[in-house]
Amino acid sequence: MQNEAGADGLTAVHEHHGEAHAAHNPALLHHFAAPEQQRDAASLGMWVFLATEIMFFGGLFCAYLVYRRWYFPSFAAASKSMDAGLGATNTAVLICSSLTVVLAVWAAQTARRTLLIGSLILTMIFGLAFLGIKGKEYRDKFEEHHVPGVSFSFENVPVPGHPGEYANPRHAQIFFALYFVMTGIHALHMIVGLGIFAWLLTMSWKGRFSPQWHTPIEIGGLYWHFVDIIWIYLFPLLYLIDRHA
Amino acid sequence: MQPTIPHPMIPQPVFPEAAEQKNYLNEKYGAWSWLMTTDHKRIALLYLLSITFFFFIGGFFALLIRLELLTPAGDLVQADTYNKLFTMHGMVMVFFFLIPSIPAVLGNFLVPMMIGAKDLAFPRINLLSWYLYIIGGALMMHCMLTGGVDTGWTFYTPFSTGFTNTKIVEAGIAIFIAGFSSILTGLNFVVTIHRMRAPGMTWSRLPLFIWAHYATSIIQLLGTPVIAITIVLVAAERALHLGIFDPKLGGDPLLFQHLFWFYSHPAVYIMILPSMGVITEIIACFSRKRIFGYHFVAFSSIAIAVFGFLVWAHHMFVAGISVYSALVFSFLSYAVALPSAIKVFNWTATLYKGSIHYDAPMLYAFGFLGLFTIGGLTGLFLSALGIDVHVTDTYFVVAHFHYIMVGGAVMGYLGGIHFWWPKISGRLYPEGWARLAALIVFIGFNLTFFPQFLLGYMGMPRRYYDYSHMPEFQILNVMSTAGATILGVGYLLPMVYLLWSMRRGKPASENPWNAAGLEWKTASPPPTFNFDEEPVVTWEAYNYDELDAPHKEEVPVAK
Amino acid sequence: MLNNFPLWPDQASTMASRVDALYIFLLLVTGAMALLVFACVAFFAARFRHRPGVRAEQIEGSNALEITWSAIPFLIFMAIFGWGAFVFFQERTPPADAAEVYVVAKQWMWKVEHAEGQREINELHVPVGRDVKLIMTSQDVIHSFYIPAFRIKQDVLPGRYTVEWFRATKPGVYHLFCAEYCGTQHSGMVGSIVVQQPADYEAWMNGASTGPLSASGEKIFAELGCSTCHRSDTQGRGPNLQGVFGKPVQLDDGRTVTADENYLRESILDPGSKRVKGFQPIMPTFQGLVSEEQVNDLVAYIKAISLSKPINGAKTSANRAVSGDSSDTEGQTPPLPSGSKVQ
Amino acid sequence: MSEHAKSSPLKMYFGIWITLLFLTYLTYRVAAVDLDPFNAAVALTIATVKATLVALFFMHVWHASEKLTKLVIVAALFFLLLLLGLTMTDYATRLWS
Ligand code: HEA
Ligand code: HEA
Ligand code: HEC
Ligand code: CUA
Ligand SMILES: [Cu+2]
Repeated sequence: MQNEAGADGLTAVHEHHGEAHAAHNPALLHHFAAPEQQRDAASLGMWVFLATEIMFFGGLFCAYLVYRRWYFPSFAAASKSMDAGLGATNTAVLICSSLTVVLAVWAAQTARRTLLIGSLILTMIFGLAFLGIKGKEYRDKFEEHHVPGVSFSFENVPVPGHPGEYANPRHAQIFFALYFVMTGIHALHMIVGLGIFAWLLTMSWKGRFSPQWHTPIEIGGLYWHFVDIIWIYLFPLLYLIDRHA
Repeated sequence: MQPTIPHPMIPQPVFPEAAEQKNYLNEKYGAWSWLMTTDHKRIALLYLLSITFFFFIGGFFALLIRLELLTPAGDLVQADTYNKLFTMHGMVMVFFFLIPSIPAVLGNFLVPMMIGAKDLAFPRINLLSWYLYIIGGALMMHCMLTGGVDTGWTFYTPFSTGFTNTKIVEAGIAIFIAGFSSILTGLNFVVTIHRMRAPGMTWSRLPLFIWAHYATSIIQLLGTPVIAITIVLVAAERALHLGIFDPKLGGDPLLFQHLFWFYSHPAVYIMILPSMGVITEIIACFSRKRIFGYHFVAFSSIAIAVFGFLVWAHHMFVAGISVYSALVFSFLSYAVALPSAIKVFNWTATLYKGSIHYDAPMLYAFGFLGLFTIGGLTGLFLSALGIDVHVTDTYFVVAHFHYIMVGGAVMGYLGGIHFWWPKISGRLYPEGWARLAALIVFIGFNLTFFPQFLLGYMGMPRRYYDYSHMPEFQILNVMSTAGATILGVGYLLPMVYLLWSMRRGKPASENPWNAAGLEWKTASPPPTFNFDEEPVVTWEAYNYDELDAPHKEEVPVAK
Repeated sequence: MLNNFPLWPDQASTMASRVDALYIFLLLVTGAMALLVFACVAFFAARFRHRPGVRAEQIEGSNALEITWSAIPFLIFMAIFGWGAFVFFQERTPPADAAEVYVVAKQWMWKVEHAEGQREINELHVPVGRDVKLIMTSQDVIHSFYIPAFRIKQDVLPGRYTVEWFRATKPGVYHLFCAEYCGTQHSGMVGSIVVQQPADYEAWMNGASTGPLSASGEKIFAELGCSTCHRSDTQGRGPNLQGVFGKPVQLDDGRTVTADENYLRESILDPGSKRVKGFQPIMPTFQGLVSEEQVNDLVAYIKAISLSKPINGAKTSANRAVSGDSSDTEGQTPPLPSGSKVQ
Repeated sequence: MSEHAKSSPLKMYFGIWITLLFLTYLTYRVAAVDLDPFNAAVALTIATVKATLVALFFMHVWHASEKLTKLVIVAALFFLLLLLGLTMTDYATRLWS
């Protein structure tokens, strides 16, 4: 562990790592000088990671934008075939989960163990509910043959607001392709989030967090909120194209 | 403390006075201590090994390409094999060699030391990113050994999604994973540079190497995710025929190109910026001078990173984009060339009134200057719309990017490896051999790639395995192949003598070049946490005037 | 085939000398810049090499210099950009009266159809001094139609037309390359461009021909039942197609588009995506029912009935011009081919 | 980031939560109203308001973050706009389709 000698007289005994801080904070890694530095690094790290996530979804939004401009009537028709009620419900579910996340962070800051654990459990329940509803929507789409591929069928679906006009199945298929990729990747993020929260829950259960140190809850929360924000955009983009009429 | 069992992989000290020193190399022994290490310096060495491996794989493919092109007829390999060769050559060289090369090896090793930190901000993530690289690399190897891919490294649709039956998805996943590794490296650098600087290490005291890596990280962070999602779409399209890139199903194949180049153009700056950082350090040290126009060089790195995102469609001038769009992207391409020009001029000005030493790293730096300038200037040809129409997809382009990537980036990488070798290994490399290698690489390189400019303007298309319809191209191709063999020797030489020096080289002092920079203020090789006490920086970057102050002895630089 | 100057490609089109001029300008400018940089580096490296006892002189930098060496290159860059854009504009703007040739690319061959009906594979015959516009599409993947001696290249995409044009200036046989990687035999997708004197060209032209494309188009038009809806009076359920080509079309969603080749193509293969104002969406899609060549024929036919008043596909504007019928001086017909006009 | 010196922020959290739910309902209902060209704009504006609320208050960008966090967000959005915007220079000006 210890480096006794440099090449020259600069040598000094390296302060044994962590011991001084270990009393408050067993989690301080010893390449950090202070807990604040460690927490700031973690939080910046998560923000930077979220920036990469924006670009990750950005590629999909780009594809979506291109085809929505091109194939607007079919996109509108396809969007209309979605169950916007379920979509809105899911949005509400995620918003509730964001509330419980923020409560969890607050509980950790103020050392409210029961609230902390309760909020984390609620968050996970909301997350599972979201995935359940999503699963049902996927099943519906499957049954309606709206899943792109050989069995895809979208014949004679009228274009909203244009009587007598029908969606082009090929264009609608692109909509559904984007729908499944976008929501699928979003759901994947939810599943990862659930994993993170399961871990946070065990940590909280074991009493690892304190008002001095609860960085994992904070940055886990940032991640969860971000996934929520993505959905906030996916909902109108996928479910609410030209719904009137 | 573990018992010190000598390990065959690790050079054992030959000199008694060195035997007592503990450093990152000899602190722990055994394969496990390497595979589980979170020490950024050890991870850098893990990368060094794996990247060298992939460089030789890629180089091996290059040699086969060149052998095939020795004669006009397609006689050495089959057409499909050739197509796989250049595809795998490009993919390996780009994604598994050049993109990780300097950041993951030298950057990993030096970024914390240069800013006075004990390690990167997230050492375990750093290890994870090496493992991701290895998993991606293993997948790539598996893919190559079981058939490979034949789309070119650019994966153009609809060929890749509907017309080839090679292992696109597997190669895609390999690149996806390697991309993740690249993102994590960038993330670690950004956070480390923001959060872990030693007291007194202000932004304008940062070595320009750090600025270059900071700019590189921006690209890695914001560009790589886009290629990742593009790969996902290609894989999905291929598996399920979604139609997103398939014109038969209403999709647009050009959308793929937009998304691909949105990453892959900035990616070329991932390859060159770190190399520019290395060159800056070398030029300052071997001219014993502060870099001319420090702030301009620093900000030009950031400018390259940002402008680099504005020019991607210059790869698509004849692809069918709108004329208006082509004009915009051509214009912006010149905007990104400007910061590169600023760098070249400032390096040149740094030499003025310097005290210039001709050690091997400096020879590589000279090589870089010359070849990067030629490569960059030919980039100006390509971004001139009228000319690109003629030379796009010909050997002119091949020559352009090899001048920058091999002549520029790889030269910089080799220069950096030599420059910091004493720090990394604690040994000096043999100077005479190193100078010879630099010379051979330079000559071999020009012989290989200069003829390709001529070939390109004459009209030889790239990715052609058989040119029997145009035998007039043969002479230049023969020159190119001859050059490539010389180049291969030039690359093998450093392998040999650097390995040799790990055991036999003279032990290096703390600061053999009398160079500025915190990394030289600790032992060679450094202790595990880099510094025995946290450094406090009270001096400006490149304080060569102080280092060379007359009251000190003249420090021998050349050996 | 090689010019007397080796290492330099033939100059065989009007574009070649323009591109070469810009290229030479760039060689000179960048060569001068490179020489300047290299000379400075070499001079400084020699002049200021390390001498014992002589210390480097520290120089912080100079804003004036920085501005100079940013501004001057920038101006040079803008000159290059402007010139490059200018040449590009010419490359991308086919003269309105160019003779038309349809090109269908497929792995790994070029199928060429002259408007007059001559079909060729991996070869293209053109007369000297005549503007030729290539209307290209691909049956499978992306290819690229590249003629180095003409300095032109254009990717050929599936699902739409791309266009390039040239005017050959020197008789001879030139390389045709596929420049976009397209699979196994990409390097075998090569051919020749045969540039002939107008007289030779006409002799070649009068060889075997299946009749003009527009004539085949007319036949297909009738066979597929297009004519049941598209009639030359106002009674049809579809719009009258006479005179539609090249004109603005009012769409149902309020947009106005110009009826170019791509529009016609899309109207046949994907009628729903751009619907003409005032018509019902009843036109069936012909995607999958017609080959690329048949689409080309239909497009040629619709263009023919747009450009010349009498609708008898046998005599199209393009056809007339090539056969040297100089009596037609209307704006939309191509100029005379004339060997003497070689530049 | 954490500001435990302040009094309980719970009220604010619940207020934001209610607002978000309301906006969700609003966007759902307004989609059924024909605003002809403005439906998409309204939906996206509401989404942006919601996203901003989540970022500012739930992710503590408003109260507790340093400038750097804001810079990271702005930078990411800027590059996203570059991707979308510059791609559109092509798609919006193509003569075909
Ligand atoms: C490290 C890699 C790297 C770097 C740094 C660059 C840098 C540049 N590249 Fe290059 N490029 C590639 C790697 C790289 N490129 C690759 C791999 C491809 C092909 C991909 C494929 O298709 O497979 C490619 C292809 C490519 C194309 C597309 C060609 C085609 O396919 O048709 C274009 C077109 O504009 C281009 C332009 C440029 C420009 C303008 C720069 C500029 O950044 C250069 C700036 C530098 C200078 C200009 C030199 C120094 C300046 C001076 C000394 C100033 C003085 C000069 C004057 C005043 C004239 N490059
Ligand atoms: C970092 C990037 C990088 C590097 C370093 C190189 C290095 C080299 N490249 Fe490559 N190249 C690319 C990136 C790179 N290339 C890319 C992106 C493409 C485009 C691919 C595509 O079209 O999709 C390309 C394409 C490409 C082509 C065009 C193929 C074609 O279009 O048909 C050619 C042809 O000459 C070529 C040659 C070379 C040569 C001679 C080297 C030399 O510098 C290599 C020298 C190294 C060695 C010679 C290794 C020495 C090792 C030994 C001698 C040991 C033998 C090996 C074993 C025992 C395993 N490259
Ligand atoms: C069942 C009737 C019907 C048949 C058969 C039909 N069309 Fe049409 N076509 C229409 C209608 C109606 C429109 C206008 C609405 C639209 O654009 O979709 C139209 C529009 C067009 C247009 C665009 C015209 C313009 O003015 O811009 C073209 C070109 C065209 N058709 C070509 C063809 C060809 C070629 C065929 C045969 C292969 C064909 N059509 C067969 C009904 C038909
Ligand atoms: Cu067709 Cu290459
Ligand atoms: Cu580029």
